[in-house]
Amino acid sequence: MTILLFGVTKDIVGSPSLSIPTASVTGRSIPKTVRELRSFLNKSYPELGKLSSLAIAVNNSYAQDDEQINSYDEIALIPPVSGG
Amino acid sequence: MTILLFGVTKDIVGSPSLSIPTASVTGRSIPKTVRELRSFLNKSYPELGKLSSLAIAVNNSYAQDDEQINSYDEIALIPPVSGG
Amino acid sequence: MIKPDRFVRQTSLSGFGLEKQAKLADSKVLIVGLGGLGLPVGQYLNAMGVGTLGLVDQDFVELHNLQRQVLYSEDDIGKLKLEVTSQKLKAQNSQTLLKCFDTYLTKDNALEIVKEFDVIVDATDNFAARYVINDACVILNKPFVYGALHAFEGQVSVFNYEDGPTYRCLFPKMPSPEETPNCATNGILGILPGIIGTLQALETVKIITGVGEVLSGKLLVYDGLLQNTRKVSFTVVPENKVITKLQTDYGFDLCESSPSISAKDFLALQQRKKLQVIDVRSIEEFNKDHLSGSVNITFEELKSSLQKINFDKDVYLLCQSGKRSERAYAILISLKPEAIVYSVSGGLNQMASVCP
Amino acid sequence: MIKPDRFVRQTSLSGFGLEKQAKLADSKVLIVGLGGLGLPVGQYLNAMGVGTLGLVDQDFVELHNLQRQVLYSEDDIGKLKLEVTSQKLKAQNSQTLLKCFDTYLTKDNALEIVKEFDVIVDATDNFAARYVINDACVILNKPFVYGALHAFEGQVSVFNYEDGPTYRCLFPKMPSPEETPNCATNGILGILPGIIGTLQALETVKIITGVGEVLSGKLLVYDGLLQNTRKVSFTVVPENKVITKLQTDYGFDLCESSPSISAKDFLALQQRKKLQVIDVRSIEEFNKDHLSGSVNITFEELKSSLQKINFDKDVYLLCQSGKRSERAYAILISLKPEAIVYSVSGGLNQMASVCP
Repeated sequence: MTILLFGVTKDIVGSPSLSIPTASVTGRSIPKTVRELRSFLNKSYPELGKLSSLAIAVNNSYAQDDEQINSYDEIALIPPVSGG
Repeated sequence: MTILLFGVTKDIVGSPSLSIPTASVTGRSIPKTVRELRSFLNKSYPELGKLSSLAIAVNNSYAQDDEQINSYDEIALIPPVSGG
Repeated sequence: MIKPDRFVRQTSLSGFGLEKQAKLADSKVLIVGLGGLGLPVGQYLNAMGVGTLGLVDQDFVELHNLQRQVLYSEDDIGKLKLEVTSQKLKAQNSQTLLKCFDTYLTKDNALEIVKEFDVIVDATDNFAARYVINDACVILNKPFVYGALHAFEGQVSVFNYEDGPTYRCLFPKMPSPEETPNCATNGILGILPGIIGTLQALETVKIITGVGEVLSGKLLVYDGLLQNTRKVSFTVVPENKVITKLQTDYGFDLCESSPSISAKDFLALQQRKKLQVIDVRSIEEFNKDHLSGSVNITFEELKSSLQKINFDKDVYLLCQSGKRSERAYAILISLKPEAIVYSVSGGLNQMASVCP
Repeated sequence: MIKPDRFVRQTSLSGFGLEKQAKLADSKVLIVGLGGLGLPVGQYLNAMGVGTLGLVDQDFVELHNLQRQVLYSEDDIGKLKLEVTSQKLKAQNSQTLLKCFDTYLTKDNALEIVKEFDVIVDATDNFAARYVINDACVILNKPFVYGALHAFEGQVSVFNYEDGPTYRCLFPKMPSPEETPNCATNGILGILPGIIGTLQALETVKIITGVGEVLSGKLLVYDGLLQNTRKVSFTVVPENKVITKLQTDYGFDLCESSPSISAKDFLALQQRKKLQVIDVRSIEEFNKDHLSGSVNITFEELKSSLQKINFDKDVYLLCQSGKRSERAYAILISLKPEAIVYSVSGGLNQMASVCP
């Protein structure tokens, strides 16, 4: 599962995208909803967890936390940006 | 088959897109290649035939005349534009 | 009376014409912020024939603005952005009615200012202002055109357009200053505000004239490095369409304003160590009353008196209300970019209220 | 020496920094055309710190330019675009080396001008110039940044970048003047060149600095009405990468130039009917030699002598070389937008060669 990163999330992760394993080779649970994805990301990158408004888009639609996700979806993390 | 129109082709046809029948209900032949599409368009809109450089994009790639097309393809007519 | 020839390229444009041109002439657009985003918005809307343009900013032009704020020249450094912009827009199109607001948009003045306009353009550089604009627009039922930047990226959308979603439907809570770097610590490629600002101007024209499809319910995310554009759709969260009053506090994180120190912090600091305080008021004002230990270099003689200032030490600039000292800041920092300079905000007036 | 503070927003930008800033300072960019596209390109590249900017244009500012050519003010009407632009860019950034070419880019001068620069920006408004630029860039092995407009749409690409395809790989043959309307008959929404021009400036910066991915082999097609961007990929047609010399003829269809009449056509017309001919040269020049039946109103007294001209009839403006008459055209048409005015191109000099 590839996640595209925008704004400060790109700076936090240090790359424009992020791969998440889709099969549990490590025994860790695989995110199956947006909520689980958020929790997965917060564990891997605690700085992401601090963002009070972080929109997650699934296939170019704003996704609610209980929306299901799978490996075919295109996922993007979109935080607000403030520069002008 | 829907064809997206840009630049002067939009002005010639008078609309931003154009539908071409994909089944021969009228007995007329259906364009199966870019070349046949050009000839189909030139018959319907002689002004299009006068354009000396008209790029045809199939699924966002520039298409050569012998490229096959089918009803699932996204087709766009892109002429050069000159304004500045 | 619009001279027919001036807008001929628009009035002869099929799908635009005299009818849409007249709508532009009748419209009132407020541009909040005269920085990287606000300047292209202002230049193009003014050129295209928007009848009334409101301009809100209280900042001064600084050297490091010039890398992306293309309306400003080197000669404008130290001048009020509002003055420079209104003067240049006037020269560009004398028919536009310009309404100047020499202030930042805050919770205290937002409703009063916003209510006069049909469309608001958010060209600010900080979250506090963006949430104030959102809330004021929701209260007053005005559409606003959002644009914002981060490094090589930008975002554009039209919020609160008719029944469409708002900024809070996308980003419900205002980020704290700690969680997101502000523009002073993070860079911006100079061309980015030009790209995003011109897209904002186009959306403004579409709202006014009804041509095309307004970018409502869609966030355009632009990545300049790859020249990629994506549109993320989002919907109304009903509670965000119901705002009846502004919050009592939106925080404060103006990026482009000078490093200023509050009168209170300044006084506290002064008790602990001897500060280099430069009072930029006139000699008469200084003689009447001044802070003990402060040195008088009037604003006018500042540029030619640099040798009187010790730039190895921090410099604290002081005046009566904080305005001249802010302007003096812009001048000093342009001439001595490595110097550490503060402007005491609110000046002696504020100090009097802090320290009775 | 670059002042460190000036570009701090770029030098502090992760992924840009001092290294890329130095590349900008070392680069030489040629901007062909100072109209809707060329002005934002020039303003932003100048702001961002491109070291050398070449400017090519021979046109004068006219009232109807102001709707989209935002660097120009009402006071600039009738002035040479090249003069106004170079003066304003100088004020904006005194460190840029400006190289001015008071000409249109043609087959006769293109190779000579283009060869001095690293990147060429095609900001012209006609096919002839675009094909000249393409061919000159292929011959000299220079990348060029293409931008072009039609109503609410625009196109951007980088041609001839390293081994990438050229303009002719996409559009092999130059359209004839009849098949495609030119910009004088078709409109342009004023903001469109701002959007496309800023995208061109970004691509120029990417070529120079190597940041991001250059838009080579891809045509960006922008639809402002729907805020849609599509990228069409295309590949090299090998024969188009091999051009050894310019064509002998590229036609001529400058959109932004004044309605001018060739000396030959003018003489032919004059034989058939009595024309109102205004000679805008000085009294001395006029007294020495003039066309029978022509009236002398010097360029300097034109504005205050409108009552001497019958605007119910067509007006033919004449001077020695065609330059003052073109400038006079710009002034007249601004003051009397409904008038029918022609400038006799090449002036009396040209007439002498036509009519021995």
